[in-house]
Amino acid sequence: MQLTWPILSVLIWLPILGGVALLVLGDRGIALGRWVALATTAVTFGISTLLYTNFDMATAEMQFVERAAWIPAFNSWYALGVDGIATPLIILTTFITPLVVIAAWTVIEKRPAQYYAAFLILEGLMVGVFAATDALLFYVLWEAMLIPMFIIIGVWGGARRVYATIKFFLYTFLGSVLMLVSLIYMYMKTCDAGQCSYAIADFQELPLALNAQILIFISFMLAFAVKVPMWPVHTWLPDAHVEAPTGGSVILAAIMLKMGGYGFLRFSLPITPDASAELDWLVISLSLIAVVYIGFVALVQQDMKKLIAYSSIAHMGFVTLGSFLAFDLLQVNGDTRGAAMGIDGAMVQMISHGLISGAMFFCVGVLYDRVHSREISSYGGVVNTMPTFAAFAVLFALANSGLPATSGFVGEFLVIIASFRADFWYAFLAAMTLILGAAYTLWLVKRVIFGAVANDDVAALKDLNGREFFVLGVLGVAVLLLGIWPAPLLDVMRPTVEHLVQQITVSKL
Amino acid sequence: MSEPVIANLNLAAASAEIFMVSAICVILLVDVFLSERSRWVTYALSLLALVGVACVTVSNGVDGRVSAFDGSFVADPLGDLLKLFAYGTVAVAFMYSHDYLRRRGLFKGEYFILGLTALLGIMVMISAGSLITVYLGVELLSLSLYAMVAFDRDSGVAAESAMKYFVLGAIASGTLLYGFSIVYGLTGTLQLDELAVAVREVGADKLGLIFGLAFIIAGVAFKFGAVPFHMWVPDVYHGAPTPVTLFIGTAPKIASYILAIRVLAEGLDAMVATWQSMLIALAVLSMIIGNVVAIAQTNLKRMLAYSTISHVGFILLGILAGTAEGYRASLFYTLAYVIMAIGSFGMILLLSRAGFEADRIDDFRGLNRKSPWFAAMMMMLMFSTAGVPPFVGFWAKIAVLGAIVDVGLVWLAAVAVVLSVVAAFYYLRVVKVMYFDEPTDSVAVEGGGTVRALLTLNGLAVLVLGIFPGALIDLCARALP
Amino acid sequence: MISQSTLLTIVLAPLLAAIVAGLAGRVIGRIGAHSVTIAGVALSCGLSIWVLKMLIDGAPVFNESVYTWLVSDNVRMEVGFLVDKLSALMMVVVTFVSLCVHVYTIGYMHDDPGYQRFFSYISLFTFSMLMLVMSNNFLQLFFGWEAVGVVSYLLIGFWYTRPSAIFANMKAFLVNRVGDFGFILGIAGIVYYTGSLDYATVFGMRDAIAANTMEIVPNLEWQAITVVCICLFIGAMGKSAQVPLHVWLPDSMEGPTPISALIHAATMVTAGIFMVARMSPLFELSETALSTVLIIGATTAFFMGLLGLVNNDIKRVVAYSTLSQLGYMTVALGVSAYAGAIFHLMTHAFFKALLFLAAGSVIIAMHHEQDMRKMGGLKKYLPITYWTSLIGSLALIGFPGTSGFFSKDALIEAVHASHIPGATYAYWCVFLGVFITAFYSFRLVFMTFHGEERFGHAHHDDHAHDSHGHDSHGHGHGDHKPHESPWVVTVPLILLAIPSLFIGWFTIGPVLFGDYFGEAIFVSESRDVLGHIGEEFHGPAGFVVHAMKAAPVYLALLGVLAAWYLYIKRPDLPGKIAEKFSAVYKLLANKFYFDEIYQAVFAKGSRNLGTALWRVGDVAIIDGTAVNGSARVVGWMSGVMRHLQSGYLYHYAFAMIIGLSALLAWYVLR
Amino acid sequence: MITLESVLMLGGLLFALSVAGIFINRKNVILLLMCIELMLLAVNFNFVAFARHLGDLDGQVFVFFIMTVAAAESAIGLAILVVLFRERRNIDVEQLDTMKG
Repeated sequence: MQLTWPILSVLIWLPILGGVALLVLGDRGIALGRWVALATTAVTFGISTLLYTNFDMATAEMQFVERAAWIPAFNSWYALGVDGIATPLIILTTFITPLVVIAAWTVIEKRPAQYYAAFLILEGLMVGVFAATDALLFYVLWEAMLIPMFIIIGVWGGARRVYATIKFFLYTFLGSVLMLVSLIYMYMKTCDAGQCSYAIADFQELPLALNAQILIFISFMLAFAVKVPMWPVHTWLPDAHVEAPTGGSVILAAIMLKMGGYGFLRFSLPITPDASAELDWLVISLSLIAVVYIGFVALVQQDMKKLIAYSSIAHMGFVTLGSFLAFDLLQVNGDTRGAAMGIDGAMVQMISHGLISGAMFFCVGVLYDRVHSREISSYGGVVNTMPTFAAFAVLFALANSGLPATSGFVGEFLVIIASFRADFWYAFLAAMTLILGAAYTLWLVKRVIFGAVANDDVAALKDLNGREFFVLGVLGVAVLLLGIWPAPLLDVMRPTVEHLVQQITVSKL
Repeated sequence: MSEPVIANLNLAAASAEIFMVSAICVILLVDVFLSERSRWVTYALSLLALVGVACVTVSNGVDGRVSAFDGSFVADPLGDLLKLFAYGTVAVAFMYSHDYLRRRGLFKGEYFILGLTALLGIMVMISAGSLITVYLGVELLSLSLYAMVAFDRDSGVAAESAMKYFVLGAIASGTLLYGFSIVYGLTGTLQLDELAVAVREVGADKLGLIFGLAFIIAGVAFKFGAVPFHMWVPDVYHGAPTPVTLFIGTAPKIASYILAIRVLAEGLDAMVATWQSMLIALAVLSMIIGNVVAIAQTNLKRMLAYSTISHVGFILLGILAGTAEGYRASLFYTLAYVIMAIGSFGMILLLSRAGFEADRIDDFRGLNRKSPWFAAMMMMLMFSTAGVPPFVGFWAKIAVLGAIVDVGLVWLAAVAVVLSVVAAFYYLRVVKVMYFDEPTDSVAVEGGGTVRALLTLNGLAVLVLGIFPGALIDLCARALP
Repeated sequence: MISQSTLLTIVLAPLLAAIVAGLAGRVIGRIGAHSVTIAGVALSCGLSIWVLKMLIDGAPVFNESVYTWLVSDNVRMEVGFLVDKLSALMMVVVTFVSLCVHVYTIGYMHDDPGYQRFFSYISLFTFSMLMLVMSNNFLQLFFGWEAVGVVSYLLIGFWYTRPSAIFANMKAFLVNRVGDFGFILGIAGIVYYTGSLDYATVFGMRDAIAANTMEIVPNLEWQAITVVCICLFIGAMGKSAQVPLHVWLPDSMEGPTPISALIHAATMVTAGIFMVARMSPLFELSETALSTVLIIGATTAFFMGLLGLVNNDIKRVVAYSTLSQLGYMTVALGVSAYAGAIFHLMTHAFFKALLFLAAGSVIIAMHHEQDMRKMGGLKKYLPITYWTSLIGSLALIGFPGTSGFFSKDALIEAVHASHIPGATYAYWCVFLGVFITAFYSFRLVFMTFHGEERFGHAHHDDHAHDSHGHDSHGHGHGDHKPHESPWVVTVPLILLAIPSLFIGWFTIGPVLFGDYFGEAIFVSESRDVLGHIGEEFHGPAGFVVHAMKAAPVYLALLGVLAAWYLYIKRPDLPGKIAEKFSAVYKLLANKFYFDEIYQAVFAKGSRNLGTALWRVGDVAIIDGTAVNGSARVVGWMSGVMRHLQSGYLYHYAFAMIIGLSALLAWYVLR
Repeated sequence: MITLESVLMLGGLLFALSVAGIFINRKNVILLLMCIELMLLAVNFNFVAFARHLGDLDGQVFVFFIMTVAAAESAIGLAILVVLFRERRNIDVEQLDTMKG
């Protein structure tokens, strides 16, 4: 049942206004400001749950649509709407941000007002990216997102923050500019067809020649692959994660990476189905490389955040793999059975990775706030002094290595099963994550959590305070719930995914 | 000459220019009799003159093409828009410069009077209907600028850059004229509208015409500051006193744009194929050289000079599309660019104190600590100039790209955007020093209320126009139907 | 009539107990912790027995889903229970042993700081194991499969300050993951061919799988069913520690003894056996798969037994015997004697748990000394422990009449009767295995309980104390005279001793040769070895008599004799033999160098590979060359280009002229 | 009889000369000013010749404007020159290189 008021606009603008309010309050008013930030994000989350409760699970149509004239000259609209793919991601966004705010409560001393403001504005933009149904609006928000993140990493980051943040900005910027050209090109195509439009839906209808499709696909792929990130355009991620403040890493891993996957599902697959069919081998092999190659790389990291960053890349490999199985299935079996499962898996993997990687970065943050070191070697035997924390850490570690009954398992399971349908070796390589994922995660746990107290820093550690306990607890519950009963999530996506599948099986030539 | 000449003078169309001339004369006379202390009168009068001329322009604005002086002078909506915009730019430039000039004892009448004459030159170019008028406008503008650059008599670099500017400018106008003469010889007319017809008769592929066109392009490119006719830009921007740099960096861009439109798009539109390919070369070169060399700069004024060169590349992209949409796009780009540039230079003026130019990038260290507000403004200006949404610079870019993609030059668009990534780097560097570095001194930001208010408006304009670009785009659309 | 709520109670009681003991451990204290968990397990144990009785009394098989986990692409993934006689039997075994272990733990972990945590873990384990055996679909099976793995991970590393322990638990988990890797591929294959995860549906469509072939390696056709079954069996190899994935089990002895008894002897490690028996309808369709199972099992049975001969750590000896017994079960599976495998599984569960707990009791008495060379003559100090472990050992070596005898003898018979490829090899392995088993079992008994007291002036082995600090015991450390453990320890021993002795008598008939399992297990006519043997089965007594005419029994006795000779009569000989055959001895002492090889190849290899990929691939090539390289190139270009701006007027002019002439040249002179 | 071509040739020649003068001369700025004058002269030749050839007055009118502007131009040029000399005490073109890069 649709709402009478523009819920999506509220979800976008409420946090942004909150951010502006914080800037106005400034650091002097931070005592109040914190509560403003918390209230805004909490309310936003509360509202976003209405998306789920009022969601019509029977249709693949866009829901809660809003449409207002924006740039008549380009016939571009302020058009919003969500379907089964966008809704979970939006809720994930609004779910994670309050936790980031809480986690930063007393930790950030340097210009806290700007810190919160950056995150609130970022939240609004991110929700907008998932909600935009107009390509130009999407692109504007997509790029605008970089600015707050650039500031967050650069101002509150670690020692090499400047290098990391400029690398992050230029990498992603370079990735996305070519997408802009493609969007303009398709806009011109729609003009030739008679009705100029930037609506994504119209792009999906637009007939395109194969070579044009391939060029467009490549430009899209560049943009999304950098965001995901896929091997070999992933090298910005470890640096960005390592240098970013805890909140930054969390948002980066939990949500920003998802935009790549979202882009593939929203743009690449439906707009350039034939090119995707031509080049799916490329995406699939890159994904499998990500799973295996990056798995090995993660194994030898000495820096906790780097290790988790690499594991993120490996896990996101499942997203891209699952998304592109459809075409291979069509070629191998002649039907698309399993395609939906692959995409389902990709989506679940995105949500679950959002929770788990976020949680793991929070865990690292908890340690970092106390010892101010990210080096694995400067820890050991944390469990002796922080039993509660250790319990959470082990839980999330196991979830990260895909333990059944945690969310980490669901996505990987679906993708592996679906990929077996396409090719035994896909499944084989993908399943390697069972071993590699467990290896690097548990080795991390062994070196950091278990063992005898390693040094005085560890001996002096205090266990979680209420704030940290709340953040990790909430995430832990979410991870378990999603693992024990993922059906609700799948039900939201089903119609959209099925529609997507039959959409990509019809050629545009 | 049988028919009465006065009849088709149609002075009304030129009333703005006439008003300007007389205003200038008055101010000139008044200024002579003013004591140093009451120099503000000149300032006030100049602003007054600008307001006045604005009123005149508005009051007899035209909604069609009206020609005067036997067609060697035209007034059209595009002209009115550009003139009004130029007035505004010059006014803002004056107001930004006010404090700076005072602090350095440069608060003399010359700056304002020369500024006004330059503006007059721009107006003449805007309304040019024949090659003669074009030439007069160009020279009126250039000569005033040469003088302006040198008007700080005690600055060696200023004099040097003035000399360079002068010599090169002279060569440029020489080439321009030579091109004119050839075209005139082959078509037998100087009137732009007749020229358009005549070129068709002669045949656009006539070698002589192309020969002349090459010279004209060289002249136009110089006024724009497009590679390889750009050499003056960095040195002049660098050497001139900041207010002058501010002036040169903004209003004349409008002139260059209209110069290209009048001569190429109106006069020689038949030869579009040829000058398109010529401009492509220039545009690509400008974007490459401008962006790449800007990276190596440590002086903000010089960096902005190179960034100007790269932006010129983008403006040319729109023009070379050779379509109404393209002209509209680069009009939009020009206006947007002027807004951003004037803001950036204004920021330098705001931060500069007696004995402190604030024209090195490092001078912006830790600005976010000293003044978060203006740091934010500068950040918005920088991101906008880099073409990052949601700021107006992005829409300028997208409009131009749309124009060239429309004429099938997708590869050119790709090159442009990739180079804009290179550009992003040096703008980011400014943001970096403002936000990520700690301030080296703790001197608070000086500067009067007007400047602060104006800069605030300027920064917000970049944002607001970025979120709602519709209005500005429609404005351009109405000027160039 | 079995109701869903009953089964849910059976499963959830231990889970709730675990949660309570785990989260509220501090609140409810030690007493609270063990009472709540024991109550939970006792409840599910009682209910399990009741369920089993119901089934035996002819209640229909229960097969329903509890809730839908998710539906994707029209594949319905559910959580549900399948309770037939097979799973019921497992439930009883699991809950009963678990109950004993719970009680035993009260004594064993008496003053360990992690008391509550420990109880929470073992209850959690019981829950996971029940989920595994009661599952009616592959998803839940895999869940239980991994869950028991995790609990075992947590329990092996229970004393997390001991480096050896936290190494062992990671090793255990990773090796198991290798198995799960195969397992999940098998499941994926099943979904591919049947489009379902539900046992019944899958078994119903098994011919569809059999009809397919797949090309894993180009132009090399494989039977789909074979691939699937072998993949599944790889999972079993991991859990049930079959060569070459056995390396984790000996190390898992780092965990507290109750765990070794419950998880690494009685229940978890037999999950693989159970699973293959469950999948009998599939395995029956692929002789290749069965032969693989057979050969792997036989190898494990014999060669892992050998290792028991030389080891001196009391727990590890038992561990190796477990390995070898698991091999026996696997062999049984290989020859399609699934019932035999389950039968041996059951008896083994009892007597092996018994042996472990007895060993634990000894260890308590010795103040956590595990080296048998420092024991001896304990018989008079620990009578109960002695007698119970003697019973256990007899059962283990298959002394006529004991439970182990029935299961093992039948098993060997079955192998003898089978004709599938590898059967002969397997037969000899299990046959000689009997001798070895007898030898090391009684070597243990003699070294521990008989002979001279080698602990006398028991200098407390310091390392033992520091490293075992966590469960150092309340016994006054002043007196070194070991004494019998408290009743909480001995009672479970006795409880387990009873079935170890007698259960064979009552169950062999129905379980092995009767139609006990019915639908649960499927054996194709051609390979029904048990049925074949069953033809001349006339009650347990007859079976004993018949066995007396066969070699194995005497082989066992020979083993006992040899052990007695070497360790009671001539204790000096073993050392001499070891010197004489030092090569063999070294090979055995180093467990065939499996660990060393794995360390070198997999652990080190993957670390090196990772470092190479990272340093070379990421840092050097992608980042160094491509990313920063292009940045550097741009920087370099700008450094060069800026020199064009020489500052000289005439250069500027020249540039303009060049530009102009270029335009002219290009457009005019061409 | 002087043909159009020859006059154009002369104009072109003068133009080329002036350009050459500008970038070959490295000594004196005054010379630059002269070269610029020469360049404008060359243009004037063209205009006059064409005007004569086409029998159209506009070209000659243009010439008058050019001459006027040329005067103003050289005035400003000399003014800048004076300032420059005040600052530097020399007017070498080679010395004008404080700004580069």
